[in-house]
Amino acid sequence: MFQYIVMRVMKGGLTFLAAVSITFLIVRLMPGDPTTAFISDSMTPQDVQALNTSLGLDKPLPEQYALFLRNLAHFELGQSFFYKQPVGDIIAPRLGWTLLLIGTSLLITLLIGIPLGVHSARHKGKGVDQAVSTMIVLGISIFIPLLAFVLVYVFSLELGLTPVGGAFAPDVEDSELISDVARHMILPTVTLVVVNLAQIVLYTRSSMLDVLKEDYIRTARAKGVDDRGVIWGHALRNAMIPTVTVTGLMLGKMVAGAVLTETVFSWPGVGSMIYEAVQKQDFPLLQGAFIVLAFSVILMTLVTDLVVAWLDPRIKLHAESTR
Amino acid sequence: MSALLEIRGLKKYFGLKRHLFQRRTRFVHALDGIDLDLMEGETLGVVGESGSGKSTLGRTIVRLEEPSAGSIRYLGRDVSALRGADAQAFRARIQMVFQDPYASLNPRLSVGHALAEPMLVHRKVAGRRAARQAVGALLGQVGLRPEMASSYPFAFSGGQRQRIGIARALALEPKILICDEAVSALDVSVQSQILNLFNQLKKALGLTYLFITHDLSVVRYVSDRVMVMYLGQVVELAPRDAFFARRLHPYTRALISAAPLVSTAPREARIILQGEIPNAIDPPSGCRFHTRCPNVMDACRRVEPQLREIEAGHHVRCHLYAAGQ
Amino acid sequence: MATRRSFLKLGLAVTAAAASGSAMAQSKAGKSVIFRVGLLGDVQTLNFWASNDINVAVLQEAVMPRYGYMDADGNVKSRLIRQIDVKEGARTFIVHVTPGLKWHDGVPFSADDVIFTGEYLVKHKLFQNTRFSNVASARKIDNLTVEYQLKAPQVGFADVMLFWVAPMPKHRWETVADPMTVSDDPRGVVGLGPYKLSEWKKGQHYIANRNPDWPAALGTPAIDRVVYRVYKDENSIVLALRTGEIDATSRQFLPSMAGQFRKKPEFRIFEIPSPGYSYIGFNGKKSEFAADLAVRKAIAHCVDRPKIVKLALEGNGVPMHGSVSPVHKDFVKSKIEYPPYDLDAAKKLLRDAGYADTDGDGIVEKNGRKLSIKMMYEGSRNDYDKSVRIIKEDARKAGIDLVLEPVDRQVYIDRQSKTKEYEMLFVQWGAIVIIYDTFYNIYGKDSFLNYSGFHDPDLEKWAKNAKESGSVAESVKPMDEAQKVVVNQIPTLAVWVPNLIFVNSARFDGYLPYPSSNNGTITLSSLLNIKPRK
Amino acid sequence: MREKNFVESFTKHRLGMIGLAGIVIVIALGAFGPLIVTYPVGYNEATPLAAPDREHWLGTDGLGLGLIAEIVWGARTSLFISFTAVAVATCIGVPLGLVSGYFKGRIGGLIDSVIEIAMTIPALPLMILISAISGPSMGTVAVVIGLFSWPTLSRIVRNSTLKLASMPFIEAAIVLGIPTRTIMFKHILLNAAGPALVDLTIIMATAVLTEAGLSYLGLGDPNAWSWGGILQNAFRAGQHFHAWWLIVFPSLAIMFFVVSFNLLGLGINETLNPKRD
Repeated sequence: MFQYIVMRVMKGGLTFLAAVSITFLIVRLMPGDPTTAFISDSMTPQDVQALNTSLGLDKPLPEQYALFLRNLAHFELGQSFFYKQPVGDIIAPRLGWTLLLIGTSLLITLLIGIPLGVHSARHKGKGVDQAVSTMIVLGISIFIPLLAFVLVYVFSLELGLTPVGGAFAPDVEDSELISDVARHMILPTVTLVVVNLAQIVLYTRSSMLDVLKEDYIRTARAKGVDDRGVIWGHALRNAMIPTVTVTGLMLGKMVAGAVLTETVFSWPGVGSMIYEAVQKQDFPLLQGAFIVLAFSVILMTLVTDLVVAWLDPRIKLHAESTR
Repeated sequence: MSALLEIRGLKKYFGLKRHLFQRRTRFVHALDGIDLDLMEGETLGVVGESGSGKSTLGRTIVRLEEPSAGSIRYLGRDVSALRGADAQAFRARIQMVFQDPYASLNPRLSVGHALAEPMLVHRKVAGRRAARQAVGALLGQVGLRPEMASSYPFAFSGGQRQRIGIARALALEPKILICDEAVSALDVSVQSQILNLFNQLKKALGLTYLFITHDLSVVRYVSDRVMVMYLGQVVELAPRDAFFARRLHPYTRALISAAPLVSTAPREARIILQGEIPNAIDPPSGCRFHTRCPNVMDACRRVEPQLREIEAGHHVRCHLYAAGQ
Repeated sequence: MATRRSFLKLGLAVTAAAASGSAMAQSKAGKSVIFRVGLLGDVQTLNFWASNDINVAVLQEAVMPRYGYMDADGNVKSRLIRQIDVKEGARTFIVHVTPGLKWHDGVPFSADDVIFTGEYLVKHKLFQNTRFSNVASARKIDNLTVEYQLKAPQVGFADVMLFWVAPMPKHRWETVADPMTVSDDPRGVVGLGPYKLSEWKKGQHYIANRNPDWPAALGTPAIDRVVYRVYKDENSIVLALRTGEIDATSRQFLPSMAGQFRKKPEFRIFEIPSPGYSYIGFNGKKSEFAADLAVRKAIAHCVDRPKIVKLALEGNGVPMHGSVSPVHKDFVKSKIEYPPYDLDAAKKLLRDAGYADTDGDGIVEKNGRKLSIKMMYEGSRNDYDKSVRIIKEDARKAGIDLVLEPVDRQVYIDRQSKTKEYEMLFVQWGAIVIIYDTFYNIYGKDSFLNYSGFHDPDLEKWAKNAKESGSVAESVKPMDEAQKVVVNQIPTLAVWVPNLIFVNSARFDGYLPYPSSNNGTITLSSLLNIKPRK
Repeated sequence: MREKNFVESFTKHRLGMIGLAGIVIVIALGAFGPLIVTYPVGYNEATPLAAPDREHWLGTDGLGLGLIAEIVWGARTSLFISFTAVAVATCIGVPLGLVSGYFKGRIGGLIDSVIEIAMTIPALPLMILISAISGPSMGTVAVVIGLFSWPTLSRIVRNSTLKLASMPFIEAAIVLGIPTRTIMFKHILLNAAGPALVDLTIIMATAVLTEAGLSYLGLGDPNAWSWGGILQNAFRAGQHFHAWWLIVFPSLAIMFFVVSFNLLGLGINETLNPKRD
């Protein structure tokens, strides 16, 4: 198990290195002058000179790369064009909000999705199952801004139940902060849950179907363990494995959903910041946002993989597999 | 009769996946020093339990596996040294018939396509029309109708599919046919039809067979010589009649007694082998069979016996038949 | 620093309901009167003098207002300055500071601050610095009085200073070497207005509480706190207004968008003629075609103003045929107008200038180069977007290819005023208040609003004459001459004057929608006057 | 391998056929629609923001242009984007999947790691970065979407290839001396095509959603009509409050397209793997 963790962490590090290297290459190798991505229209020649030195733009590519990695190791992500502040300082407080939103949505998605998937697997081919299938197709077909707009229109505008946007009201008392944040989170969370639910249900359902076919489940049923016990006790633990694995792989997509959702709901996270950075052509901020998001996703994927390892005894014995 | 194929000291080890903190790679000894001459025109039956290495032997000969050590010579030329066009030519000389008639045909290729493709690749025929004719002839040869060429594998029964598999192997006009459990997946009634087909083809085309099977009755029916393998080694090799009459090695005896229908000898006590075939990663010391042998002796545990010719053409690997006994 | 706290604060509240030291704890939300304002996008900086960002201007009204303001009749009035005396044929101006004003840190506002402001703006080339370009000397007479001597007469000097300039606290800024780099003074924001900026979370909100030191003589506001909330997109703002999350926004509405608020008793709609107008600017330094008078004239023939007003403004504005807005009645009597909409005339002009369509794609060429010009504009403005698309279509019919370049506001500002990286632009002046003074700022050589650096000696001469008139009546004649040059040379091409529509919550009464700028109803005068409705 | 006739079985899958019909409609719209409605260009003074009526079936936008023409021409864009994305993803994903599945050893492991890394990296922020730097253009958007769609396809092809490579019919082909290239790109690919096809439909559906998302963020091509672009124009102008047709119809078009492709994928998947116990 220990060596599995070591391997997995090494792989995560490698993935992160690949992600930042891609960013480095994209910015440097794009057609046109790569330096323009870092030079804002409002910079003076002195600013540009200072930037050239700090990024090594006048040096050969490998040296620039080394410099880039060194800056990264010191958490130096550059200077935002618009805010004229270090990118890290702008992103740091926003990252928490994004993780809060994604984490909550993920938790709710799993809490709804897994039982729904199990239920639909148990009643395969029946009305419930078909309704779930239809929901899955619709779920992965939704355009987030539209869904968000409809939600706001109905719940905020017509019914007046939820706030339109933001994370909390500006003049809220500290003691009411948590409930206020919760109120603001409802619609963005619902949006993300709706678009991500389909995947979880789909995977739980199909892995549950596979597990239910396996011998030991039949044996357990034959032994007279009651159906409920078989499903929730034996089968679910095994069915969870692909579900958790796919959760890890979904994180990247959840981030994509978060960019659009946060934008529509003015959620003060990294996603809405990306939208602003696009508008303002703030490339250092965009690059920083990507690096931070990539890091978060890789870290969370690592965690889900470790959860899978914990759920799946086979991985602990991973080393001994023959060809 | 001359040796078409000479195998000397053939070894095949499979490396186990090594994990992070393990120093040494460990190996499965699938073939551990095989010496064998395959004579032109003969049918050599290879028997053994699963895990004995008999399938690996066949797969190594057709180069599905690269040997770890030793040599395979075809008509005196070292096969492993062949490259490019020579290797292609060798491919054509030795073909294989697979066990599972369902899995050995590509479900997405029509029968005609599957048969024509190798001929076109090896330029046995010029152009599609000639290929179509050749396919028709091949199908006829294995007892199928030429118009079946346009059908896909799913339309055929198991026996028919095996005939197609044989036809495909024959497409390149090989000298040697390796049959790896070629009939064991078929119904008994179909088995004999296919075995008869093999015998007919042998006569008509002058083929040489290496017939790998666990089924002694099949071996008895088709073979000229019989070879028994245990844990990657040859333990007995003899002409068919001598083999069934004398069965020198204790393992051979156990095998035959476990298949009573094959035995023509008077009823004798069935020899039940103790335990399972040992792990081929760390084979037992001395005689590999000593852990299960009813006749085990002290020497068996320490000294590895050699394959010896006890009488003309009858080789056996056992301390019971040590020199001077 | 406030930014870093924003998420931490949540965690803090979770672990222990520790009372934060912020000002919000002082007054209980339920009892105080709160006015909420929606901002589109973040406030660029809290250094008010280093930005001409629209959101900065909105915040400034409450926290750091300008010396004066414009009343409902379009006259400039004083506030932080009590009075300005004009002497010696508009060469000497005596400025009397309003007594009793204190900076938010308690230091009294004095003549020193007034003098410092002008000198500092000029020294560091901050925005509005050219308002002082004609100043020869500034002398302190006493603690509340300053005397300005001008190099040449300038009748508009007083109004311009009152309307455009906000004073700087000398004691805070005299030590700052490079003000352009300061965005968020760690010592806090010190203003002079009736509200103090007490708490802010960048990208989320800004809170201003009432300043108890604000002199009652200038009006005591009924609102205890102004909350500015940042929204990421225009629709969120509209929604927030509809749900009552905010009471007002600085954003102007097109009629179709304002329509949803009409006939609803919870809202009040104000329609104000704008003191600004939209125009096309040419940058001859970046495009050989924009430098060609024939091309500029041809493009002028392609602008169908009534049609653009109808489609782009949804009829909510007036076509502007000359170079002075019809708002300034005294200066448009001579009807000096740009070339009229006439596509055939445009084609003929181009033909005569040697342009011809040789490859049959409908776009003319000269010397092997296609007549193609890039037109930059602020992409989030729907009225701009539609206007340029209509002009592009008509220009295309005349054989001119206008390539649209929608950009973000900030990018737009940088490229227009700093790097000058544009060939043509479409934009709207927020407010042209004192036209006879401003004309020189727009067309004078090296003037700060002359972004493209266009220079014509006659125009320069007449505009300067107009600015340096001893009286308004004297300036009419040189203005007419200057206008003639503009419509002939076309350095800029005016298109329309909008009506501004603002929507406010009817929870409050007493909005004073002065045509002051784009701030709409969120002017200081309004803030001092509005009260919750009973 | 339950081969039976795939086409025949598929035609019995109701949802799959509905999806196929939907796609045929979109393709027909993209191919023949432009023969009926002219390219929406310029402005129409007479009818800005007209609600749907007899003359303007789907209403008009702020410049008086017919929405129906914009949607028809937008269908072309959506088709262009999704087919380009699929082509790019296929060109990268299929060979990588085949090679990594077929050569199990070091090369396979290496490619598999690359696939896994590519799957983990959050694609949308990276796409935004690329589009923002390179400037908005339909071609860039299409290629970028394709560049980030291949990993799942690769993984699926790899998994099929891993299973297929040890199948006796592949070994038979090796013994018969069929060149490795032919084995991979014909013998294996023919059998791996089914699951890959399912993923291709998903890629096409996702591509259209992604384009709409990028357009919504202001990274679409301002010089081409796309459904996402129409929506973005309407949202930007705040017209969705009073001109509902500007939101409803392009959204319906996106949903129709995406649901059609997803249904097709569902149909193919269930026809290939009938899980009827």
